Amino acid sequence: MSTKEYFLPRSAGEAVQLLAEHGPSLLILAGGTIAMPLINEGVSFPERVMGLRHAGLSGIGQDGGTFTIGACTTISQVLAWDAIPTLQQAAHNVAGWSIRNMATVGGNLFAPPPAGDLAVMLLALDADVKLANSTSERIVPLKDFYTGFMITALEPGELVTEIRVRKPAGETVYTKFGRKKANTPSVVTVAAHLMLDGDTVKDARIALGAVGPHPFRSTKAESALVGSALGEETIARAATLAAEECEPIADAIASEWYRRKMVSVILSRALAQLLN
Amino acid sequence: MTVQDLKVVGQSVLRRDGLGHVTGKTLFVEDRSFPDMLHLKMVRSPLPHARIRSMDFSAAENVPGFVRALTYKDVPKNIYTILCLIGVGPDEEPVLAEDKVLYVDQPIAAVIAETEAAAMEAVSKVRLDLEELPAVLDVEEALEPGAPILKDWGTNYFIYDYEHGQSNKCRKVRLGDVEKGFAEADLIVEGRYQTSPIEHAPSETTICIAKPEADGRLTVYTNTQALYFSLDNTALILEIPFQKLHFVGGTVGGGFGGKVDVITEPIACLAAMKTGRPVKYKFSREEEMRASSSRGAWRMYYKDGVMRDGRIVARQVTSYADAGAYNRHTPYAVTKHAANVAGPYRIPNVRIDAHCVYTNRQPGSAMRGFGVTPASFALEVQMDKIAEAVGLDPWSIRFINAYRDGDMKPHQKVVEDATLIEVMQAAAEMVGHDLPAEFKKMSSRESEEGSDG
Amino acid sequence: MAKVRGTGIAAVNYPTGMNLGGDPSQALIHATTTGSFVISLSSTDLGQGLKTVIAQIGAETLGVPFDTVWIDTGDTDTGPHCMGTFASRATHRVGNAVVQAAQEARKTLMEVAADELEANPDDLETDGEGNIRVKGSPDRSVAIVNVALAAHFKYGKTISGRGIYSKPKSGVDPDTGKMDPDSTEAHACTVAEVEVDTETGMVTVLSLKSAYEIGRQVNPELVRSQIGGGSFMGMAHALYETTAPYYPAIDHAPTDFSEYLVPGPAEAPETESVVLEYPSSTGPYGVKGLGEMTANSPIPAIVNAINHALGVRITDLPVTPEKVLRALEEKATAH
Amino acid sequence: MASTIVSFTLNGREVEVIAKPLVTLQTVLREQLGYTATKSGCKKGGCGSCTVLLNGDPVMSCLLPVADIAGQEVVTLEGITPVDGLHPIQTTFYEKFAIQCGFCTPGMILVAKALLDRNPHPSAEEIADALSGNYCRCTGYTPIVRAVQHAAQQMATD
Repeated sequence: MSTKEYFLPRSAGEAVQLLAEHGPSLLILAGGTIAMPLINEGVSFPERVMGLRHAGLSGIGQDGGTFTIGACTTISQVLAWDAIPTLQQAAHNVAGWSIRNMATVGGNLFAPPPAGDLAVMLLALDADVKLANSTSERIVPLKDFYTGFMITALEPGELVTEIRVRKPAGETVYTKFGRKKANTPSVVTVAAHLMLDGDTVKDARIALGAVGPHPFRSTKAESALVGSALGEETIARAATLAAEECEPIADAIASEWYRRKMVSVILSRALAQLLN
Repeated sequence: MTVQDLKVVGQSVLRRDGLGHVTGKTLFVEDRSFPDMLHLKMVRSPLPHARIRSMDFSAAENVPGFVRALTYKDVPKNIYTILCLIGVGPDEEPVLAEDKVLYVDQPIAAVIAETEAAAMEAVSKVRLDLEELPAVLDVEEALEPGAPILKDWGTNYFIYDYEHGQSNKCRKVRLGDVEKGFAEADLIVEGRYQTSPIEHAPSETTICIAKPEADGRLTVYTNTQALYFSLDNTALILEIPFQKLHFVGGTVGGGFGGKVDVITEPIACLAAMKTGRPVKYKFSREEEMRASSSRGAWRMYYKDGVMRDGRIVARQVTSYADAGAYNRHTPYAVTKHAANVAGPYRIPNVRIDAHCVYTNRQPGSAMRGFGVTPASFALEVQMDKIAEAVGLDPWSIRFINAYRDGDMKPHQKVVEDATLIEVMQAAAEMVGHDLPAEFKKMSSRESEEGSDG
Repeated sequence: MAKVRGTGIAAVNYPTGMNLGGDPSQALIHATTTGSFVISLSSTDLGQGLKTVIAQIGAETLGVPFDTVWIDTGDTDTGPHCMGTFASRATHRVGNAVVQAAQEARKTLMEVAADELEANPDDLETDGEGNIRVKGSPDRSVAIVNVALAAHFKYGKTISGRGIYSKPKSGVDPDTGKMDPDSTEAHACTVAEVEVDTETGMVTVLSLKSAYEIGRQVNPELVRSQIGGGSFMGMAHALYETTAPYYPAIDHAPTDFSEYLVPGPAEAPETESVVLEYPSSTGPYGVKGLGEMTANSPIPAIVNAINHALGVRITDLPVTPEKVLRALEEKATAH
Repeated sequence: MASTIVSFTLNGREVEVIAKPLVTLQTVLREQLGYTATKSGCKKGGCGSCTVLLNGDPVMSCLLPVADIAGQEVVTLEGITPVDGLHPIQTTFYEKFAIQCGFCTPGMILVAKALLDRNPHPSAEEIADALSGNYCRCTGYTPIVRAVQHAAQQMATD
């Protein structure tokens, strides 16, 4: 192990202090499921590492009408929390059991595609992210948190401390489509939240994963839905627009061509679940 | 001896190693550790085809725990071919790359360090100056004029039969007169089939630990599938007497053919000899997937002459095995393939041309089904195509052509122990497919036309 | 959502061993004075169960209980030469060597027992429970441990045996390919049933039903283990596995299990198999090789089932969902 | 190189180890304490051969800095093996031929134990889902799923 120091801060305050002290070269581990493989494999040789397991950032609480999910809450803890069933479903679709016991909600925001599926559901739920540095905190909508491939709105010295989400007012649906039934990398992940007034879509949030540099909202699909009656034609139009709008990755699991096709098929199927 | 007389054979006695497995007490290679053990990691090529201009170890040498590096200059007989033990030649694969690399992740230099982490860090600091060369990745493109030539002898294919004073560009199998068969056939059915390279993906990656002993010998703990094969090749590469080596193994965390190469032992032994200390060389999962050999990909072209009643009267197969950059076991797999690619069918006229072709990819080698798995895939999909062409169902086309004891196989071996008909009859019964009476009464023991029943 | 089903069959042969370079294996057996027998080898158990089936073959030939036969293998200082575990050869080759070694050891065992029982060796039999008795006179019996002790301390004899299996090396005729590369042929026929989602191209293997013929089963549960694992591997090869997802290009070569796609327990199809036994003339107790063949019939059976379901002819492995969709598009434009 | 002393409970006993920065539980178990039932198959959390139970939950010990688990409870396969005989899950893996090469077996058995501790009567689908992070190349998984089902029955009647 070439790492010279491993810090285990006992509070969020201590964590951001360490971050301020050591700057951006301090590697941050939450669950360790993204960074540890790179260290074990000899891809990354960090001199200083900070582990957040004991920084008091784990657990789910409530702040008025908002649920607060500590950044180091494990995926398994989310799976055991039943306030938002589609979020539970999304948690169940992350990796295998042992990884879910380690990986965290905050860490999942930094997983490069095709991973990072939980965030797709969080985007559809219009979640916010709380960021803290050694002097202040701020809240950023998750949709503005992602700014590029492996780039976020996080400023130097800042740490994600909390994910904030409200109980969905409308209907939600989530589908992670992979080539295996369990523990599968994503071909495309789809999450949607629709406010319906009768058949008419009043508001729509359509989030996609594994088909862009990061999880994102398909504004074109959303526009196609809002104001229209939710029916097969509307769904088909939204699905086509989402497929046009996405920028799928190509990897060992699926090509760009196949992922784009599946955006349309899987989004259509997901939205069709909300018919009637 | 009849089944009734057998007391132990035929009984499902519990596994001898079962208690060790379920308690975790089975000792795999990596479960042994020795004081003073060093770790070896490999500097590998980032490019599929390149000339090596220079290597610079100065930054690597400064990594705490660095012990030493090994290059091809340290390897006594650096160029080898694993099947030299059974007369296959010429030597063509470097243990460590010399002036060029032919595939991504080809080993170039070994780094020995006090810890695995130090070895990995030192590897990351070795600077390579490479000149990228055009790569050839497709087997048929590799055989075209103008393709970059990978082998010193000037071809991108293995030369067969040099031991007979011939230089054949493929393994040939000939039975009867295939052109006459095509001329007589009612129709011709052709097909192109392609398989993909596949990783053995054993749970336990390839590993060995070489340990110098007081008497000057080396004990090598290894998960090779073939102890003597590994021992003999290691001695030849190191140019040391065979009896200097003592190989210990026999317990392997999955092989599937991937541990028949002799890849870790020679360099680990060399490292142990140079340092006088035990040396562990274990593939990471990434090395197991990308650097260790794979099941090679195959491309096969079938051309069959078929009668309207379904009989195949002529079969021509042209196959290209993608050996990747080096021989490993592929020249031998091609021969096994050539003997079996016409399938378990009675076909009077057969022509097989099976090529072993080099490309700039990780070497193919042995894997479960060695040359026959791709053949079985291609020919059984082709059988369905023939069935459709003559308007028969998939069962009928196979029964009509099934080989029986006494038939002649394309490689001129008389068929014995045939039971193709019997397994098809049993499978049909399993799925409730009612076979016509003529197929139900067929037997592999009746080789004369029309004599059954 | 359109789901269609198809059925496909494939029938295959598989050769046992490969002796174009010579393919020998040796075994040594000796009795200890504790009543056990040790079989010394340098062969490798890859998980298929060689250490178990070789002990069974040794016990059978010696006529002694299975749990008195020990396998000492995996050491080139103590075990005689073995080519290795590959080519579906181990049970056949090593088994033959063990039979030969056990026969030699048994001969001395019976001679010493005959001296102890004051009988003719030809009149003796082993009871399979650790004793040697006079045929027809069960009360005239001696424990094998006592025979071993007597051989060592009283008669100065070793109860031991040497065995080798060696099929003459075959060459290949350069012009005709005439050769004799193997020792026998095993066979298999698989019927696969699949369901294909025509919108996603996803294939689900519903069932694999197979008949295998492997000469003689030494251990039926270990045979089932090979069949189960091998047919699953065949399914994985047919639908998922590749180190070059864009072959012949080398882009996106997988580096770990999140990129190298292999199915998991949720993908395991319903698998049923029957095993036929037509003992071979060359194998120990009629054995043929099994290990490799088990992956071979499921692959084309699954591909044929997909082609049957869709009315297309996909001929590239693995049959990914993308290839299914492209084949369907090609079919649609052709019509 | 600031090594620290970390103590935790291993198979019911207190252990204390000198831990280099970021050293994993896997490395400590295998190389410092000699508990080699915990295997090392990929070091990337992808194969499950290094599974241990942390406070009863299965985790990948290759990704877990040992410093993180100070004061917590770790159980390895050695810890569920009775002094005399086998755990019922070990028995069914052995008797139902749910093993081949044996390399994935420790991880499989520990995940099965964690599952049966929570859900004494899992369906085949639930077993498959629980085991989906554990890789086996030999068996095709079906014998393993069946062995877990048999173990569940066995443990219910015992």
